[in-house]
Amino acid sequence: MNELGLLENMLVVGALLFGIGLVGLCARRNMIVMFLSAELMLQGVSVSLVGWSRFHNDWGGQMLVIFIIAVAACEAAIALALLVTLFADRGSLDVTLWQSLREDNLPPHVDIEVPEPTDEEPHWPTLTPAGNQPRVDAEKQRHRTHV
Amino acid sequence: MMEFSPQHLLLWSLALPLIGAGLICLLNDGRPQRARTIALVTTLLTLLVAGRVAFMFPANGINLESTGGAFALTDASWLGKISGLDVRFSVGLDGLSVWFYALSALLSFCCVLLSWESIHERPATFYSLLLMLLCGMMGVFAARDILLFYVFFEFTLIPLYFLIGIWGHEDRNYAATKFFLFTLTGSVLTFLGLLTVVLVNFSHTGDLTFSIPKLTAALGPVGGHPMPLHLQLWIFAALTAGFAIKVPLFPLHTWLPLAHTQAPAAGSVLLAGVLLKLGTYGFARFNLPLAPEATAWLLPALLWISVAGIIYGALVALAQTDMKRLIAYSSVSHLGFCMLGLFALTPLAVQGGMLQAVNHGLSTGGLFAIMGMIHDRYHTREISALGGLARRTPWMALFMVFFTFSSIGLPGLNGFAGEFLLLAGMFQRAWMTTGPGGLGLKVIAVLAVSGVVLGAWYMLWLVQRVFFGPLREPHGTGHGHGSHDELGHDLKQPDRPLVRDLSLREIGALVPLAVFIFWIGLCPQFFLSRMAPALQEATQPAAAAWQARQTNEAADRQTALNPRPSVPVVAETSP
Amino acid sequence: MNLLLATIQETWATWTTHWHVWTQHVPMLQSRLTWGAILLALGMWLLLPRGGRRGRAAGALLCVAALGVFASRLPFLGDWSHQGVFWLLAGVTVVAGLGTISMRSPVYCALWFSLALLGTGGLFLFSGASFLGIATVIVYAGAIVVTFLFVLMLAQPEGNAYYDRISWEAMASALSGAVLVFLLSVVLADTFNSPRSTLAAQAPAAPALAKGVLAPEHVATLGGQLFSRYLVSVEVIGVLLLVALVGASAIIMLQGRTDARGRAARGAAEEGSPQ
Amino acid sequence: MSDPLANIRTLLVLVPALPLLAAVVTAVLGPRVLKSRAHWPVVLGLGLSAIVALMLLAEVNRHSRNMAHDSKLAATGHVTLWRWTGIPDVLATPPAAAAAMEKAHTTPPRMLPFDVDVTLRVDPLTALMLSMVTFVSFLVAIYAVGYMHGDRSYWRFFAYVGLFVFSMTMLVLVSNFLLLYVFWEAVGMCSYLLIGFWYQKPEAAAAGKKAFLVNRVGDFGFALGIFLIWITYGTLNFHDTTLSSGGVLPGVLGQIRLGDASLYVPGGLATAICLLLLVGACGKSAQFPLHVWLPDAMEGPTPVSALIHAATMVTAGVYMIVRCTPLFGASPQAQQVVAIIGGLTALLAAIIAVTQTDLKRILAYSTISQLGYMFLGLGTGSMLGISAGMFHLLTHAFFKALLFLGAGSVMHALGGVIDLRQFSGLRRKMPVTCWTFLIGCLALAGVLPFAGFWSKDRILAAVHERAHAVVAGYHSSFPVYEWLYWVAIGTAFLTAFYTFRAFFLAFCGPERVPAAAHPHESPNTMTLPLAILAAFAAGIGLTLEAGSWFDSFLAESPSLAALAAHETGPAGSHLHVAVLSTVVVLIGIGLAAFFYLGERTQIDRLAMWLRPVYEASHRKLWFDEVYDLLIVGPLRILAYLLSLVDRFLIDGLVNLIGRLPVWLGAVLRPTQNGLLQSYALAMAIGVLVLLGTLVLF
Repeated sequence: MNELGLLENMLVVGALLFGIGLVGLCARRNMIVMFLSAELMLQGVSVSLVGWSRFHNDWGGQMLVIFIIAVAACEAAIALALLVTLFADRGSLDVTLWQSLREDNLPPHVDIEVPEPTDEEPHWPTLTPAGNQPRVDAEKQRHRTHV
Repeated sequence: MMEFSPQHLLLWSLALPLIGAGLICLLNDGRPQRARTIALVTTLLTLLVAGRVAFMFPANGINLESTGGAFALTDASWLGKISGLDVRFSVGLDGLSVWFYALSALLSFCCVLLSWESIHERPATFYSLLLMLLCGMMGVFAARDILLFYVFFEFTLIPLYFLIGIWGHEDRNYAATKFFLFTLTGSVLTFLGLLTVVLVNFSHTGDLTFSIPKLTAALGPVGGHPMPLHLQLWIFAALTAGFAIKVPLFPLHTWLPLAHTQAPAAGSVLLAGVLLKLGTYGFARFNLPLAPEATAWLLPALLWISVAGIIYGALVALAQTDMKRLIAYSSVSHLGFCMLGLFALTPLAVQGGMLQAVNHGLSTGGLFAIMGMIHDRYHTREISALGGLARRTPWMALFMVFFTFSSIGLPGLNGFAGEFLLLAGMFQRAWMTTGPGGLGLKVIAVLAVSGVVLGAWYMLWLVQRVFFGPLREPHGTGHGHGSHDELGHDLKQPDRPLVRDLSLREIGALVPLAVFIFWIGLCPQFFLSRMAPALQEATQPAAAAWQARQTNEAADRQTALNPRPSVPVVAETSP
Repeated sequence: MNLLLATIQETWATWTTHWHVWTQHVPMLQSRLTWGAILLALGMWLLLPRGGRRGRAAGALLCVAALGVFASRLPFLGDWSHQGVFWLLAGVTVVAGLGTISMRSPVYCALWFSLALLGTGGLFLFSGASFLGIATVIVYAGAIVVTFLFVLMLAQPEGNAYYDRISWEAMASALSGAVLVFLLSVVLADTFNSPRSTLAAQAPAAPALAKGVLAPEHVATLGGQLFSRYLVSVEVIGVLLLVALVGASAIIMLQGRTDARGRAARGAAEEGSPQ
Repeated sequence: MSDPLANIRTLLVLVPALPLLAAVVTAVLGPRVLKSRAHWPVVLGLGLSAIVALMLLAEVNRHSRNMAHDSKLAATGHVTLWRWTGIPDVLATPPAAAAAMEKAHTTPPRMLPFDVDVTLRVDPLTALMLSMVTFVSFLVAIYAVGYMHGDRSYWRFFAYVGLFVFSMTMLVLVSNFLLLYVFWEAVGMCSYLLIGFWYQKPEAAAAGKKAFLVNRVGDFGFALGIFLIWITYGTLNFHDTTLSSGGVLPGVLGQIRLGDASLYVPGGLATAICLLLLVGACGKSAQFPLHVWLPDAMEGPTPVSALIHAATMVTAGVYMIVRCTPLFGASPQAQQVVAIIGGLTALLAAIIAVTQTDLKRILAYSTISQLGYMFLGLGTGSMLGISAGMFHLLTHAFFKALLFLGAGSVMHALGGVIDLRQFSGLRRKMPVTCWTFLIGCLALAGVLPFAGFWSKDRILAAVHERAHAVVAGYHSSFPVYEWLYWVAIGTAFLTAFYTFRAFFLAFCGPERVPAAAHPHESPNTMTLPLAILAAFAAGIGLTLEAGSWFDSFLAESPSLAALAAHETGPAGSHLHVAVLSTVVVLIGIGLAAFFYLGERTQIDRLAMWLRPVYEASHRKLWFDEVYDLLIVGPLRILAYLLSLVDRFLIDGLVNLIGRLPVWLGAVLRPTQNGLLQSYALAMAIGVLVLLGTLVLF
């Protein structure tokens, strides 16, 4: 196999993953998605490391990836614990809700337009009415998970 | 009695204030008595030690060849040779610094006496800061290593910042901040320039030395590695940034009136007396020897700036309504004289200029001290609020008139000696310069002399308004008009404490200044002979560079006027 | 048909000539990487959730095109079987990565992410780091992502929160990401293709690899290395994991206690954040 | 005695030392110990000093008789006390110095030092001045014992007077331009202090300041002149000095240079030097256009006016010009300017004096006018004119001091009132004052045998002679000196008129005094000096005129010896000048008697008739107003504007720069918006920029 070519290929893929992860980290507002993006960047780094490890015929790169995985696990543990806490605090995962570290006297960041939900109201399949329509518990319906 | 060597005395004089400051902090009981006594004893001892060193200083540079012109030299490795960074604890005096060094000790002693009763708040802090300031001032003049110099240079800022900021008058915070930022901004650039000098020397000689004499010797015209003109100009500009603000040269002076006005009396005295001299000293110590060609290149501009400062300072002083502000602007004018002397570059002018710097320390120091005494009594600085104080406080009036005469250069007192020498030197420079540049210099010389007239105007106006005329005192402190008996006792309200004339303590603070004012006025030779060799050495390169420029220009003109046949086209001559 | 092709070819040639003339002063514009980066930026910008539904398909197309541009720059791996497998894995990884950042529903994001992990794992396997490939899939996809999904279900009762439908500074983010990719690629291209490069000489020979990282007893060697040469690091990581465990527990346990205080304080402090 | 000059040297030092000692003693002991006896040290010191000065005069006289011509060019004796400065190698040897050094058989060195020695010297000119100064001040001090009696700062007055006499004697003794300048300013300072002696009067304080400042303006020119002298001649010493490198450095007024007039630089440079010196002299001697301070200076105590502002200090300018005669000799143009200034001042001051109503101010303007006469005499540039000027200086010192002291006596009697409109007919109440004042008036007006007649007549004669003489190197199409002669004659008329106007107004006519005053004759301490001065005013002119001692003695002065040697023979008879001036003076006195003796109705009609002239004279030709308008006002306005510029423009710029960081911070502050992602993005962009610069450039 063309080792040099393989290295370059791996590195380009690593770069792409890192870049994409960066975009996600900067642009997405859901904290969990941000976290995933960060992990994506880590993956990019891991790919590069493995590439170099092979090229240099050295275990160091792979070892580092192992440690990255371990650190990612730690991160995940802590971060998720924090996320749960934060969610319990605000009832939302929107990262822009936490902006109290801004400069004094600076107006808070407000989304200029909160777009109305563009997903149409769910069209539940309807049956031909027969008999009395059962009373739908609105509360229950709203809390029904859509996942 | 054990004979101390000058080296030891110099080190002691630097250490004593710090020891005193430490003692004050250790023994602080919150009341002024103990702190001020320690401060007085410390400054007195320092003054004696420093005075002893200064008067051991030999005239005409005798016996100083072995140490490169330095007296009482102590030279020890300081930061070690960390990667060849040869920063040394090198202190010693030479003709440039010796009188400033002594002046610092003298004025500090006066300042302690002056603040004796006017400081009630946090006296221990006040006096320990004062002593630290003293250490910084003496250190900066004694330092012979660039880094050491800079450390002391900046170190003087901090105590004064607190002195103004804590014990100042109504607008003290603004003044302290402005003073600090203004001077710091400049001095950072100065440091950059100094480091450049070190690195340039390093690139030539491979010796990463910070020693001032070594650098001046290596980069001077005789040392073999003079810097090219453009580099000199950059270095000159960088150094000037800090020193010109300290001096302060004309457009950079606005921190000064504010700081003087707001500072407590002791702060004003030291600021005017010593700290402004750091600028003059810095110019003589660094700018002229390190960048002689740049100095020569910029000479007309520098002289114009100086003379603009003289006239401008005097005129603005004339329009002031606040006594301390007036004297602050007079400082701008006087320092313009000093710089004019320094930049005129003739031996006479340079010596006159440096002598004038010392003189200004004495006379303006005295004036600020008196302003402090007036403020202690009347709590005002408004000229219009006061009048005829000579009647109430004849001794104060006597000293005021005396210091005023000294300040306006009355012959027989110190101001005259400096002014006359430097103006004569300036005249010499102007009249020796032929060609188109000469006219400008002549105008400068004449304008500078006219500054003496203006100087007399505003100072005498101040004396007339405040000390002469019918008695006028602000409400609350003084007494109504026309209700005094012959001796000035108040007839209407006998229960009020009468404003007292100078106490013995206050007279004691002023008399040492007066003694030196007389001494310098009557026999300046004593002082000049000690500073002359070092000054000559420092300014000679720049003077020579100016002379060379003159010669070149004259030759160019000659060529332009009489084109020789062998040179068919005379190119436009470029300097 | 040939005529058409010829015409197209000619037109293309004409236009490329023109293009080269126009852009000769800006050599950067002549580089494929530049265009790849531009396409990638545009594509990601369109892909990111931004409220409306416009152009996500176009975004996806642009992104794929950009990836193609980048791929076209890549060197050949030696034989087509290898190359095909690599492209497949790499394509899956990168596309899944794009999916991760562009889905509105965080759950989908997580799923895409796990796909990306699978791809990465595949790449690891492809490069001969078989242990890592397996470990990535097991630990990441198997454990971490699943934990994420749990949390999502805990914290996200409703599928499409408004903040999942908008992005923060989509343009700038996409651009900076693309520029990053571009710069890295430029560096790589320079490094690998410059005549002065000494990398080619350092490339490992197959026999050496066979005794090194591609040794048959891969996991054993790795384990041996791990517990000999990297023992200290392993211990440190072990401690780190323990600390993280304790920390996570502590955070959750303290939450209840600080909750009441936090709410009370927030009522006063938070003045005007959205919602 | 081995050294014939030892005597002279001792006396020389004693003359200034005694007043200084007296001043110090008074200042130290005055306020606590001596109190109302504070005058004793000063009176004693001045008396001794006067005796010493007279002894010195005699000694110098004896000595100079026995000298050969060449040695006359050196000062009779000098003493070097200490070295003020000695800065080696500061001035490239100027050609004028080099030429003179070659003359003295010295190879000119490349560089000259700046040596200033505190050297005292004496010659006939100095000795005359010293005698006059110490003697008049002694009399004035005695007078002041009575006049200042009971003042709360009694001791301070005498300390100042002692200091003044010290400075004045030093001024005429020193042998160096720099030190001349030193004491030039020192007497100015004493004048400032004494004018402002009653500092509680705002007018006095203002007048002191004005005097100092106007003098400073003069000193400004003087200093420039000194600098020019230094640069031209390479030294500031009057006497020849020995260089440390060996050889002689010829002094500006030293033996070598005086021996050869060609060693003085001629042409524009000489004119510039002389004119600048003249500016200094104008300041000190209150000549046009710097005369404005002298009338205001009358706010000081009257003895001070008599001593400083009439007899001694104001003559320093005359002394200086006489001292610098060789310099002026090199520039006929400058001499002509001196004459013009003198003549103009004499006339203008006389015109102003005619309408003043304040007795002291009349005398002040008359002082200015008489000083103008002296300048006129000096401006002729002939030995005759110069000795006439010095002669007038001497006589004027006596009769003007007499007049001032008389005016002081009147003030003393009337409780400080000096306005002629408020009193008249004091003849009976104050007979001594009246008669001595009359003698003074006769002397001032120049009536035959009184002192003023002789000296003024000689000045007129000198001007007349100059107008008709042919002087080498001087050509003028305009008969300047002819005109000046007629100006001087006119001034003589005016002098007689205003002098007797004042006398008639004060002492004749109906007896009328202010309500609160109880006029009485002054005590003996005051009338005794009056009597002595009156004797001198009456007799000294004739005494000195009788022999030609004064001329020949004065001609022994080094500065004048060369000039005197050139003038052939004694001055011719000038009977017609004397007759003319006497006639004019008598007309003046007659007119004064016509207008002011008796009903005094004619004068008002005359004033109405000559309204513009009267106004101009009464308003002192608007000098103060013009100066206020042209110089003081604009400078004040400029100062005010500059202070605004300072506060708002310069400080504003500084503050603007100071605000820049704040504004920059305000601009950048929104980036700290607390949004995690903005930070992340910023970080990413930062990394990209770094990477980009690294990769692309």
